Amino acid sequence: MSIIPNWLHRLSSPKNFYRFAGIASNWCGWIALVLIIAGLYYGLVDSPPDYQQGDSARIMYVHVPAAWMSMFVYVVMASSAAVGMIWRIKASSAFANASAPVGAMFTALALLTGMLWGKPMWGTYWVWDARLTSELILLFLYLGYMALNSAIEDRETAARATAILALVGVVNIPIIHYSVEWWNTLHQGATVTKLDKPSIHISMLIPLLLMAFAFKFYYLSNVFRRARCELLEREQGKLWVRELVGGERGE
Amino acid sequence: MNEEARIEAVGLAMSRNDRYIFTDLNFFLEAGQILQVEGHNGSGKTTMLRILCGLTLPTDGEIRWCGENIRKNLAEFHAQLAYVGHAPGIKDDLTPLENLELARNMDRARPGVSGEEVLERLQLPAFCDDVPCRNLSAGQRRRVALGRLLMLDAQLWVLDEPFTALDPSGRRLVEELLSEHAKAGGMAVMTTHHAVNLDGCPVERLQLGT
Amino acid sequence: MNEEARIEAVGLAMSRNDRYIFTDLNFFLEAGQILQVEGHNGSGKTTMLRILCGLTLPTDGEIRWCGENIRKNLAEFHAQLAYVGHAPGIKDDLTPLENLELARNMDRARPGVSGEEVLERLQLPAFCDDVPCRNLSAGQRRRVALGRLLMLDAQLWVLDEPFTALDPSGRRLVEELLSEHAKAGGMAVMTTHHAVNLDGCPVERLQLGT
Amino acid sequence: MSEAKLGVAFFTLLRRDLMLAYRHRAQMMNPLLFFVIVVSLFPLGLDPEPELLHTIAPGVIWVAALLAAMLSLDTMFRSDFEDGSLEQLLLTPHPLPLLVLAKILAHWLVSGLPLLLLAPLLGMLLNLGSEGLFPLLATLLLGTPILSLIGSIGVALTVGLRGGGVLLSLLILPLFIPVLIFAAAAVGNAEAGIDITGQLAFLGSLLAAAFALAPLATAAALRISLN
Amino acid sequence: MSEAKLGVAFFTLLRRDLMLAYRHRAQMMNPLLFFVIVVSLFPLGLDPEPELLHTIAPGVIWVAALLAAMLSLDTMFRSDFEDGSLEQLLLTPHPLPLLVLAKILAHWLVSGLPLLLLAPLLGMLLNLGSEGLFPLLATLLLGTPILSLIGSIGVALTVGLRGGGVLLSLLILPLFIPVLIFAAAAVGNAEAGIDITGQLAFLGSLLAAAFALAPLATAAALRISLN
Ligand code: HEM
Ligand SMILES: Nc1ncnc2c1ncn2[C@@H]1O[C@H](COP(=O)(O)OP(=O)(O)OP(=O)(O)O)[C@@H](O)[C@H]1O
Ligand SMILES: Nc1ncnc2c1ncn2[C@@H]1O[C@H](COP(=O)(O)OP(=O)(O)OP(=O)(O)O)[C@@H](O)[C@H]1O
Ligand SMILES: [Mg+2]
Ligand SMILES: [Mg+2]
Repeated sequence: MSIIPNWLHRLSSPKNFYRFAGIASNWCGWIALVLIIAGLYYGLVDSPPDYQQGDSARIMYVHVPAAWMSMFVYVVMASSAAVGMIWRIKASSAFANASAPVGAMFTALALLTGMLWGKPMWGTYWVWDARLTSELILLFLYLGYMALNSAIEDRETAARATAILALVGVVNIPIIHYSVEWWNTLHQGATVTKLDKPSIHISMLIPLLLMAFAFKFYYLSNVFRRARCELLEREQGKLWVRELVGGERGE
Repeated sequence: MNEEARIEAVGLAMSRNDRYIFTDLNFFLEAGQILQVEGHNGSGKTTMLRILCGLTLPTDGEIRWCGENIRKNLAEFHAQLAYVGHAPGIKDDLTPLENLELARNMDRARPGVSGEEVLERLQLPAFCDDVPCRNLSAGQRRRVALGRLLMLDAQLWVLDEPFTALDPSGRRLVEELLSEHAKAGGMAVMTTHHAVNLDGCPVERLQLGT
Repeated sequence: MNEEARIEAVGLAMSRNDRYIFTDLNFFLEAGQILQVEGHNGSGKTTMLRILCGLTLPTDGEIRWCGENIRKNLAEFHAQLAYVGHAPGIKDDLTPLENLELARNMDRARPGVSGEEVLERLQLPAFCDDVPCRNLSAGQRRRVALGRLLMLDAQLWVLDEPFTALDPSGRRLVEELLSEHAKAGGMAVMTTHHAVNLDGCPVERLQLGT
Repeated sequence: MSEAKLGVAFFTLLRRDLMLAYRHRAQMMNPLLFFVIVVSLFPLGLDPEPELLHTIAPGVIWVAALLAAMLSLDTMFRSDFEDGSLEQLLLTPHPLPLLVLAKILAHWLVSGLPLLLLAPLLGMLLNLGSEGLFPLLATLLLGTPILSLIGSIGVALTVGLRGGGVLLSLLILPLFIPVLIFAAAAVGNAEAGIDITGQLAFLGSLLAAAFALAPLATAAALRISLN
Repeated sequence: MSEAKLGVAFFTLLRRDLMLAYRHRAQMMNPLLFFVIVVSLFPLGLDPEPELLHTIAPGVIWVAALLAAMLSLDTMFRSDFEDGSLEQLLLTPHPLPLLVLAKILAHWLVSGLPLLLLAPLLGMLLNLGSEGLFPLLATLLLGTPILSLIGSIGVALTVGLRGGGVLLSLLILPLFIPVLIFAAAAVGNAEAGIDITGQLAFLGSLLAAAFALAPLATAAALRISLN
């Protein structure tokens, strides 16, 4: 236990986490809303059409952030599941469980927008190249995580089992990222995330980054809300929950 | 056997699906003692035995072997342990003798004991020697599972309802084994809904779920 | 219930792997009687009960219900039968109540008995009502399995070690059920390695494998 | 004196199996997901040229449907066998073939029907033309119940055996092969503009025969397995 | 005082699993036969043109190997779990990952190795060229142990669950996909005369990583499943 800093330990008690998550969820929600509006404005109205792809390139402002999020959420989910398993912190496992559906949604969104974009660009909705496929695998990993989680009855056992699965699945993340280099594919190479100098015009970069942050905050807001629900359910017998529920009923 | 051996449960609590089965359970057992865990159906006896073996993690509290938490050195603790649970732990496709040899090789064997001797002690009929265990009756399989106690050099026996499916002669056999084990300085924790009668050995009792 | 009911085993013999477990077994049972099958482990009790139910085909001989070979009209015989074997026959994913309702709808139900009443009679704790059976303890599951006897309108009960895993109060419950059943004109065949004590009802005994 | 009613028993059993499937919603999705995964494995293992995919699409989809059906078959009687429910089923006063039919129907509703709903999507992924889509659905509609019916015989025979899963595949895959050949050929032909009523009629009569015979065979096999 | 010997335990366990497989020789053949059947389904489901078969041969053989491995995985811990042998394994004084490794090794010897022996024959059936044969064997030699190793994690996670079979496929098929892609691509490239040392090196390092990590993950998963 001494490995965990004291403040984290206090925060990770279900009761404190519940309260913190409530506040954080609201704040993140509002920030996300503002960023999305700004991002959409710059992206759809204020930025120039792509010199090659025309207006269809604007789908990028959803596709790219969603694709980034799909990988980011998985890493977050896996790490917090691992923390939850090793130190038996309920809040951490609840956070991981809450991340899975959100991550799956982002993955589905990346796939869907990618497919829509692919039709004008490559002339087909779907090709079996490495990046597209590994992204599809990511979706399966999320679904597998959720399936395993719901197949095990005992919550504590479920948390530990899914943590192992999540950790094993992390292997897929570098594969997704480097797939464009390892295989010659149709998909775009890194344009934004290149280390030296992004090969993208600044007027497109700004809305892209705005949307990326908007998605992050949306994710946080959503995941905190779900984690709260799960904690309430798991701790339903505990005193603090009964006080809370009783208090809200106005007793 | 180690005269100083001692197993101890400290502040044990267990919740299943957010309902506590038992809380703050404390007891200890020393060399030569036998503990019978009692309690109505669903009082948590099986759960407690599995925690004692280190198979299940308790929600709270710990088990100590010779004063040290068993999680610290699980391997050493398991070298001292023989467990016979609800499931027999024998392979249905192997003969009784092969099963016993297997148990011996996988764990710390009792020196100078052969599988044949053990089979004899268990009073299995002769034809069972080359019959796979799946063709044995419930009580015969139980006897093979109990054979593990004789094959292993374990100081602590943990037995979950060892009398299940045994006929009167089988029950007497288990009682004999238990009292011999206690006299030799071993210790045993067991659950059963029946009265046990170990000649000369006192049996401690632990009541769960009152 | 049918006062004339009578089950009869005629010249029963059974071989497993070319070894006879029993040969030329004859007995009968009439309304209101209870038969306890005894014998050492492996003497063929379980096998005999399964033959009696029509689950296993005997090597020789036949079972007669009211004078007629059960193979002639298996459906009618099964309508009179309730069997509780080694396996509980309940679905782990359903709650106890759902399991009882299932048993009722699949077979000939006892009129005017509700699942809730039966559960109460079985003394399951209240929280068990909405818990799937897989989360129950060994004895609690056994009780649910025995609930079938109360849900069905069967004249013949066949019970294989019904006392397994039950605590003393559970054993008393089964004894009560048995004596009520006998008094109402039912009949029962059971195996157990323990003494049964049905107040006022005589228990016939059949010794196997002597 | 009360009577045991066959209709009640049939629907109770059907409802029970559907309810058990629903309790494990996540697992109910599994054959489906498996279907999707297998179909997507092929383009991975092969060179993903649209032309090639187009050619192999009907075969791949049908092989995947077959494997998905087979995997889900395994659970049809196994859990009932292990917890003793199967014994109890044999001891009810109702004709066993009809009870078996209820279980087969439940199996098809849970694992066969959803394949039908998913097939158009997968067809699209594999570049199956739109002329092939309707025949694909028609063959799946006729073919998947055959898989459940024939499969049940195999499961009933292997239910008491260790490692039954693989043995099962071995017993029933050969029986599935005629279905596979005709169905895949029908889809291919339809794409090429050839008439396929003959093949559909063959599948239909196969279905009728399986419907009439499989429950009887399965019931007999169950009695033997439990002996 | 006697000592428990790790080496003895490792080989006892290995021998036990091999012996159990041998006792059920018929079942031992099953993954193999399944492999053969799946491979032969394809020429049935598709138009059996030599040119087409030739193109899809590596992919089909590898997909079949993958499915065969997956089906046989299911039995890896299940029977041990059901009869309580797994509990006893956890209660020996030996490090669990090493015991798990013995079981994985046994699994590979029984279900992976035979595929290697059979592959040349099937390659011939599917018109695989002789330049492709050696790479096919090399990828199978490197790849099938990976399937056993990674698969063991999935089995360990699902061993106590109902309907584990399909859930298992869902969990591990995605993890098998990289193996499939690289292996099938290697065989295809070799036939086209392209250098494949890169792909083989990738498979080799995947094997090394799986060898080092999978037993640990499996052991942890088993402890959780038995909790
Ligand atoms: C279903 C189809 C598609 C899928 C599954 C997909 C998936 C992905 C993924 C996972 C990433 C993140 C990669 C990383 O950060 O390492 C990504 C990034 C990107 N995608 Fe797609 N994509 C699809 C179609 C398309 C299409 C049609 C285009 C446009 C021609 C496109 C353009 C991009 C761009 C420009 C990036 C940003 C690259 C970077 O800077 O990292 N994608 N996509
Ligand atoms: N499937 C089988 N195949 C071969 N032999 C069997 C089979 N089942 C049981 N036997 C043999 O038949 C004999 C009787 O078995 P049965 O299970 O009927 O005994 P039982 O009287 O119920 O014993 P117990 O008191 O141990 O439950 C045993 O010796 C057993 O070896
Ligand atoms: N896996 C599980 N998940 C949830 N609850 C469980 C689980 N296993 C047991 N329980 C619950 O824990 C309680 C104790 O079960 P346990 O099996 O330890 O009882 P027991 O004392 O051994 O009873 P018996 O005498 O019937 O064997 C029971 O009320 C049961 O409902
Ligand atoms: Mg118990
Ligand atoms: Mg018996």
